[in-house]
Amino acid sequence: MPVNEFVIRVGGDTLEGGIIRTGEFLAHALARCGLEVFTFRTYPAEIKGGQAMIQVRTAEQPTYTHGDEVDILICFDEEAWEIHKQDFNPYGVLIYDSKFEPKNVPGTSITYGLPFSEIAKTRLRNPLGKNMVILGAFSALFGLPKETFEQLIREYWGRRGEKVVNANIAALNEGFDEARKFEKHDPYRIEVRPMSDRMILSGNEAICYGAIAAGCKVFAGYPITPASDILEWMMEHLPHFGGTPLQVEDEIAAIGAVLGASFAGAKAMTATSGPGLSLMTEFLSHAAMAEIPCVIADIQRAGPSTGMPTKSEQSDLYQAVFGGHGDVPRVVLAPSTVQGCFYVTVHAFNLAELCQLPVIILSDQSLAHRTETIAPIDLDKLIVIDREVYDSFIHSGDDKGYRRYRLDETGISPMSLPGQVGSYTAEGLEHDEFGHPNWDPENHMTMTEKRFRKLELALRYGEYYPGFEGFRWYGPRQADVGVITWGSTAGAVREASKLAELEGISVAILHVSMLYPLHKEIVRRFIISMKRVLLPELNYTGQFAHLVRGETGLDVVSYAKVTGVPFKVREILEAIRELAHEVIYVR
Amino acid sequence: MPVNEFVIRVGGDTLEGGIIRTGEFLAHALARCGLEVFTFRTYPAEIKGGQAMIQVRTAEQPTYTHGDEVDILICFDEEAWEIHKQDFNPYGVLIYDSKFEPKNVPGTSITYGLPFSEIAKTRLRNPLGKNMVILGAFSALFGLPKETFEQLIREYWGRRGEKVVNANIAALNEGFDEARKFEKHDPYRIEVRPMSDRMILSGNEAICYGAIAAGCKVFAGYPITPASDILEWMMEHLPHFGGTPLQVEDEIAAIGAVLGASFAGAKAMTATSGPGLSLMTEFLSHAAMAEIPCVIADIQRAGPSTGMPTKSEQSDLYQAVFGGHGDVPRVVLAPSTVQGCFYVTVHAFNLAELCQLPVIILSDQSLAHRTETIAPIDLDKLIVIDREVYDSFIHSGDDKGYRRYRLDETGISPMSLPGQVGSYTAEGLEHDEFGHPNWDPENHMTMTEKRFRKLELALRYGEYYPGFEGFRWYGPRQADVGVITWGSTAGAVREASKLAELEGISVAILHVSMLYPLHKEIVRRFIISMKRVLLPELNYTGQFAHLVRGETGLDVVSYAKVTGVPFKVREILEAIRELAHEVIYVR
Amino acid sequence: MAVGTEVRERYKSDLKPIWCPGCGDYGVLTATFMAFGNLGLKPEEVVIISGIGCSGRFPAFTTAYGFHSLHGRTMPVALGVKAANPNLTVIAVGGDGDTLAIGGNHFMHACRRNINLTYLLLDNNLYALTKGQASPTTLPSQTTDSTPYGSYENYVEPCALAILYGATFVAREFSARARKLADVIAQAIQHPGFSLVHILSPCVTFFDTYDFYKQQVKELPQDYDQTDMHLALKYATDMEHRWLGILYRTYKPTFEERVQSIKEKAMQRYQNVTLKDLLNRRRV
Amino acid sequence: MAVGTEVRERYKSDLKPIWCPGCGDYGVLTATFMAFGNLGLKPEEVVIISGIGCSGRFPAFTTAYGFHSLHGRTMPVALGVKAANPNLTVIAVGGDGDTLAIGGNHFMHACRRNINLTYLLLDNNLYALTKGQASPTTLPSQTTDSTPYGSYENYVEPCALAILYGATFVAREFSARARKLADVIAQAIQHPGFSLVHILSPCVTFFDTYDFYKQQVKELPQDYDQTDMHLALKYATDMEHRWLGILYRTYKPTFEERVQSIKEKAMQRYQNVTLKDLLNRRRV
Ligand SMILES: Cc1ncc(C[n+]2csc(CCOP(=O)(O)OP(=O)(O)O)c2C)c(N)n1
Ligand SMILES: Cc1ncc(C[n+]2csc(CCOP(=O)(O)OP(=O)(O)O)c2C)c(N)n1
Ligand code: SF4
Ligand code: SF4
Ligand SMILES: [Mg+2]
Ligand SMILES: [Mg+2]
Repeated sequence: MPVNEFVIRVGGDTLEGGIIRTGEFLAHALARCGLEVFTFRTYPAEIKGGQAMIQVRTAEQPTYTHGDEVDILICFDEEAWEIHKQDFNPYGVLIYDSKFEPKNVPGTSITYGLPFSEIAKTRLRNPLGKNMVILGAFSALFGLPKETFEQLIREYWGRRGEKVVNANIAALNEGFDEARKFEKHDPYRIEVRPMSDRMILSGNEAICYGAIAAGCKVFAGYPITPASDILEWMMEHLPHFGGTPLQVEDEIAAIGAVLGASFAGAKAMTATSGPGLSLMTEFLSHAAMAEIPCVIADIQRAGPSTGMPTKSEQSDLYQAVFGGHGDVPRVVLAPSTVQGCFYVTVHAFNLAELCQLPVIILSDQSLAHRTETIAPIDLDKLIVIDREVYDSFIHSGDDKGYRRYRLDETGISPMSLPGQVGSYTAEGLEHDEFGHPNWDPENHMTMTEKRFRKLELALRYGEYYPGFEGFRWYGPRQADVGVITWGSTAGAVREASKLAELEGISVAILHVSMLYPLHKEIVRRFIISMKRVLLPELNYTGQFAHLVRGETGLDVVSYAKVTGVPFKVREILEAIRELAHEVIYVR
Repeated sequence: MPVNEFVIRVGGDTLEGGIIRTGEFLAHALARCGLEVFTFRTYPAEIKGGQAMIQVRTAEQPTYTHGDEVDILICFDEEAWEIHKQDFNPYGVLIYDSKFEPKNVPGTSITYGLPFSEIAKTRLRNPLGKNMVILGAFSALFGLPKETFEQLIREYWGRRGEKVVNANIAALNEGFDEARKFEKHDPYRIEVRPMSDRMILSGNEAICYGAIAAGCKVFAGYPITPASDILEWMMEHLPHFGGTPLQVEDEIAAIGAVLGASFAGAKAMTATSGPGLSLMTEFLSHAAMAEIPCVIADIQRAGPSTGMPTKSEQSDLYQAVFGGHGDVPRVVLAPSTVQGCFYVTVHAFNLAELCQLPVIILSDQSLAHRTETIAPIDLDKLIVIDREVYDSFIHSGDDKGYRRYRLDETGISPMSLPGQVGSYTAEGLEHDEFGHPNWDPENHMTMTEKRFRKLELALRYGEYYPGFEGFRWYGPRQADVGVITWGSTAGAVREASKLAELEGISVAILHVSMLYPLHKEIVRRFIISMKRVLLPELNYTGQFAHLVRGETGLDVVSYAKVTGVPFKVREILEAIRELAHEVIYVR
Repeated sequence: MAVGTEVRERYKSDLKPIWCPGCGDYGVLTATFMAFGNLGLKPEEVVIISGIGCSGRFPAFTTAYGFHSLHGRTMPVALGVKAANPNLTVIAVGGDGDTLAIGGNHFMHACRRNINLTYLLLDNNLYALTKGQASPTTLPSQTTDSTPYGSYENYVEPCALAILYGATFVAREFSARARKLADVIAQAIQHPGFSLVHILSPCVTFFDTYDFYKQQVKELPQDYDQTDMHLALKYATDMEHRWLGILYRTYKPTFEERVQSIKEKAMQRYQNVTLKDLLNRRRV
Repeated sequence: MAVGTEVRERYKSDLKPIWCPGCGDYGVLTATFMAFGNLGLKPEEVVIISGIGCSGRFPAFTTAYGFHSLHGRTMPVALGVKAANPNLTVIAVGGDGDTLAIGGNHFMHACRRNINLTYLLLDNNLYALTKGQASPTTLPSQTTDSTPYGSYENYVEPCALAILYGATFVAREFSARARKLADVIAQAIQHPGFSLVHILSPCVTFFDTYDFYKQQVKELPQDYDQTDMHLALKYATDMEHRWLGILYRTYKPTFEERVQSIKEKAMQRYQNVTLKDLLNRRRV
């Protein structure tokens, strides 16, 4: 819809600078017009140079994806046009630097060629001001109030002094004036709406805030794309919250430090991506055995191996759920929105502390670095759970001394903290209730059962703490097509199923956030209630589909894609249509 | 059966010394009597001291397990009796050191108390001679020719000189004479049979021989129970076969060196156990991406974490099949007999070289350290496959130069070796046919497909090279109870199903050796041909059961056990009976 | 050499050590109890972190808190413990394989951070728990189960490494001299910063070095200057004698102190900003 | 500084480097081509093994064989390559993070094995590819994206470490001096044993050190004794100046020679025993 509901994309070579910032300013300005925004970005492989892009979708109600098709495309250079034209709405608007002439532009579209670089370089003598020129032009063309940009400029560059601010405002005005020379032919327009109270955040930022909200006191990490910004945020902010952030020598050290800190009583976390998660495998197994709470955020990127570090994929699920030698209980959670990143992180800490085991958060590059406008987070309503600490008074009556691995009904044993009476050895060898190494056959069976019993509590966690939804069923109880979805793919699934409904297809969604342990009964019920079940995910082996089959013994249709970019809504819609067609066909 | 068909167990504290050796001598002597033997052993946690035991089963035809019940129990001390009495056949024979008086001996059994230590210490002044005293007694009691032991003593101690040999023969005679004083009441007897040509080997030894037979030229490893003896064998023997063995600084270095060696053209392998396998995760993913052949033998022990290093388990399957970030193609094979260890290793190299990917062998502690009499290995009949090496003459006609990752139909591209024309970079980033980093969406999809296409060839491998059976179906095409089995559990399953048949139960077995990729169609067919399907395995999470469900979408009944010791035949028989009963019940 | 029964009562757990009779590690355990006793440490304020090996079983034989971690990974765990609670007395126990083979990198980084902890390196010149393979401190003269033709790698000297890495207290002792060892351990615990005690602790089962070391060890000269780094490197790397005593001692800000100062800087930069404030700043 | 076109043609691949304009790594690439040219190496007999980082992209820009391994894991791969084919000329390329953070342990063990290879350490005092976090060689004066309040860890000096670990050729150079660098690389390749070339290679994007190093570097004195290990340690650890040139050179048996001698011993012990013979010995 041309008023307030469209998709903008900015693309160009990073050597030019400012591509991503242009999009960010746009997103913030649109949000200040009372609109909802949802962004998506891709980076080049190179540090300097190479094509980057940012896409900004704006709407009056929250959306679930950044949109399939680009309505307003802003190209800094010819290569950008060549790359992005395939996603360009033929009835859309192309804004380009008139230093080049875009080829094969659909005749149905509207184009505005402006000499951005020329203006910035010669008129303004401020080559870096180019992005502000573009924003000025945007303001003139689509009616986004110029003052909103001015305000943002002041906030962003205020600290750098009046001169910098003025130079940018000058660039803004120059672009504004230049664009006013065009006669507007296109239908796209921004109309300011009443402001509702919202925040604008990225997925990785939300994880950081979630960790602080949950009481994280030690963070240990090693830089890796696309998780490095979590480390950087923690290095900057954890100290003033009284915590200690650690940049360590590798990911093995990161998880080791997290376990040491947790053992000593601090809530602790690490964040990484695939290669780092793989390196943590041995310690993951140790955390499960020694029953040490910990949180691992895995921001997935395209694999295997070094793969495509700046591209998105959902292919670490196998490693998250099955990685580790021996029988390794753990909890795996997947957020699918920026808001979800916050809450899932809080619940990850809660589950780790409650069940005394490792909890893995599976986010991904697209979710990590997209920004969304979200409802404000009410910290006062958060539920934060601390582990059950051993208290020699309350838990006394045990004449044989403190039993760290006491065989309680839930499998959870109160934990003693260094400094207090109740010393024991956290043990990676199989052990008895006291933690003493013990290799009796029956003991191993009993202790393994104990460790897995905790997963039952994890499954019921959502019932006790209603803020957390391990799964959510959208749509009818029975339908022709059911779609099971997880992680960042859920957004495209929700939009696609809405479109499918409009086409008259009967469709339901099961969105699973707790991937392991799996709510088997629910998943089972969902599968048998649907004529056909689709499971789209961004990996080749159909990892969650495999998990679902393995846990339920029921079949689903896997829709696997590995291109490094999220699903388009239309791809999923197409798959739903096909299944619906099959259902009709076999009737 | 009391003649030639029974189970002997020797137990005692290792501080006394010689427990395991007593069993080994027994096994060799029985084999020389023309009998088949099958041994099993357990070690203490301590380096010195603690209870060890060795069990020797003897029979006229090959058996598949070491036997559930002990017919002849030899106890060095009271603790041994206390530990082993639970497995003692109440109609069996107990031989014990008369320095103690065993309590609660079943009245139905026969006991012989002999003063072993006394004889060795005071009569022979040779405390270490105790085990020979016992063997002498065994000879006298059960008719195993004393000369056989004498011969073994000469072979074993010959290098140490006449004096040592004579001292041991003296001990043997002393035991023989002492035991002759007993009147024999028990029915057990050895009768010498005509010798057939056989070898006696352990599982780990068979892996070493298999590697050499396959042409392994570089081995890299790090000590870890129960895989260290493979490293030690390689350090001793690989050099005189012209290869280079490496003891490196950790398991990451081990797999890294293996990949480097393979890249440079050598067939290469590492051996480890769970913790080491976990550490190899990141490189596993690299091997898959860069398409480098390699073999990893994982000798499973009880986990998770350090677990129970000397105990047996089948719980690294998840890690072997699913470990690694991203979509990681690999082949996973599991031997189930000592002979299987040899052939599976040869085929592991063949598959690695053929498909240019990592191949994991899943053995376990019980299989690694048991000895069996097996049919001689005919090296001349072995099929050994080498990788397809790039040849600029044969593969020329490619005007753009050498394409390391050429998109051929099978997914397999000829590999160039350093030193020859055809240089390229082995790449862990996603890449195009030339190996150049490439992050195009379509390229990632195409290359991922290429890497997984190789698994189709792996599946068909057995058809081309008939020496290898990826699976084997025993029994009828349709049955009330089907049992799917893998690894060292297969022996107990085969014995149990024979017993079940005798009881009139209709039962079939699907023994799977290629766990991944899975012969889905076969497994599917097996499952739907059986009324109920049992899947017993030594892990808690039912790992292969999960894999079978995940790959076929069909359900099986998982029978999981984690006690650190192999299944007993009777446990599996019981489970088969139960399922058979259910089948009848629901009819 | 015996420990006072009082001390033994206080620090010795009722788990019986699984070490072989005569193992050097007993001497280290005893000396550690003595050092604890002399310093009057409360067992519950001590955390002993070990790796995997015969040496790795150490913590469970004491009444202190223990963390039996992974092979080679004592240092990351110790770093985490100290980050969470800098008031604890942290002792790390590592074998030569633990410390210098699989764990060599963490060892370096722990030293360079100058974490305030004491590292007891129980060096028996081989991998004992896996039954006698070569380690980085295996002697050139030694053959092992994994090096039947001798080793093709050079000996690695841990004291010199620690000094170069930035450890601020580096000593060598012999487990047969439990009283001296106890004294050095006590000093190491008291030292603010990373302290390494390299302990020659023979494995009687796989390669008994008691006699060899009795011949080879020598106390540092009376006038030895503990603060001279290059002198310390020379003495540390001398393979003719194995010099016993405190090879090197210096004072640098500890990890804990530096973390503290970073916290102060952050407080200054962000004042009393709360999470709520930060979230509010992200309001549209 | 330019390379002869002939040399460039021979060693330069047609993959365009993705490095930022002005990056120090270009100088290293050029110098490496010159060294190859001077030694007349055949590209197909050279294997260049890299880790992950800006530096890690090095091999693909040459016509030699390349192995783009994992972050920190160049040394295990190089060991394997050399074990399989000791005749190859092996060059390892590692960043400071690669070599001293995640890969520190492999670096130590490669040195102590004295593998005959050349290690080019491209030191830009930070993690460049992940956009500017602190590394073990981050300077005390530097703040980075991951250390906004400054670092709490000490600088690690790679040359001194390599010397102590057992490397037999240790040099330092500056990527701005491509001709000198080319000469040192050529000598390093010719040296039999582990040779480290520590190269100050500025990252112009995240922390441009060209001017800083231009001030700080200094050539080793004329009468400098390359064979004196403790002297070399002193010069290497001097942080006032960064001394350029060959800091240390000695000759010890290489890994390859030792493997050869082990093979000979094994042959002697086992003569011409075949696998068939071994299997026959296991007949009942
Ligand atoms: C990742 C991993 N690799 C290997 C092992 C097997 N392992 C256990 S102890 C040990 C070596 C012990 O040597 P050291 O550290 O010197 O200790 P010691 O037994 O001599 O006291 C090894 C290799 C393991 N537990 N974990
Ligand atoms: C296991 C693992 N952890 C983290 C990363 C992310 N990563 C890529 S390059 C790099 C650091 C690069 O620094 P350096 O080695 O100094 O090389 P430079 O980029 O400076 O040349 C890191 C941490 C990775 N690829 N793999
Ligand atoms: S094997 Fe050696 S190190 Fe281990 S307990 Fe026995 S003597 Fe001590
Ligand atoms: S980021 Fe730095 S190291 Fe990387 S290419 Fe650019 S200048 Fe070179
Ligand atoms: Mg040791
Ligand atoms: Mg760097």
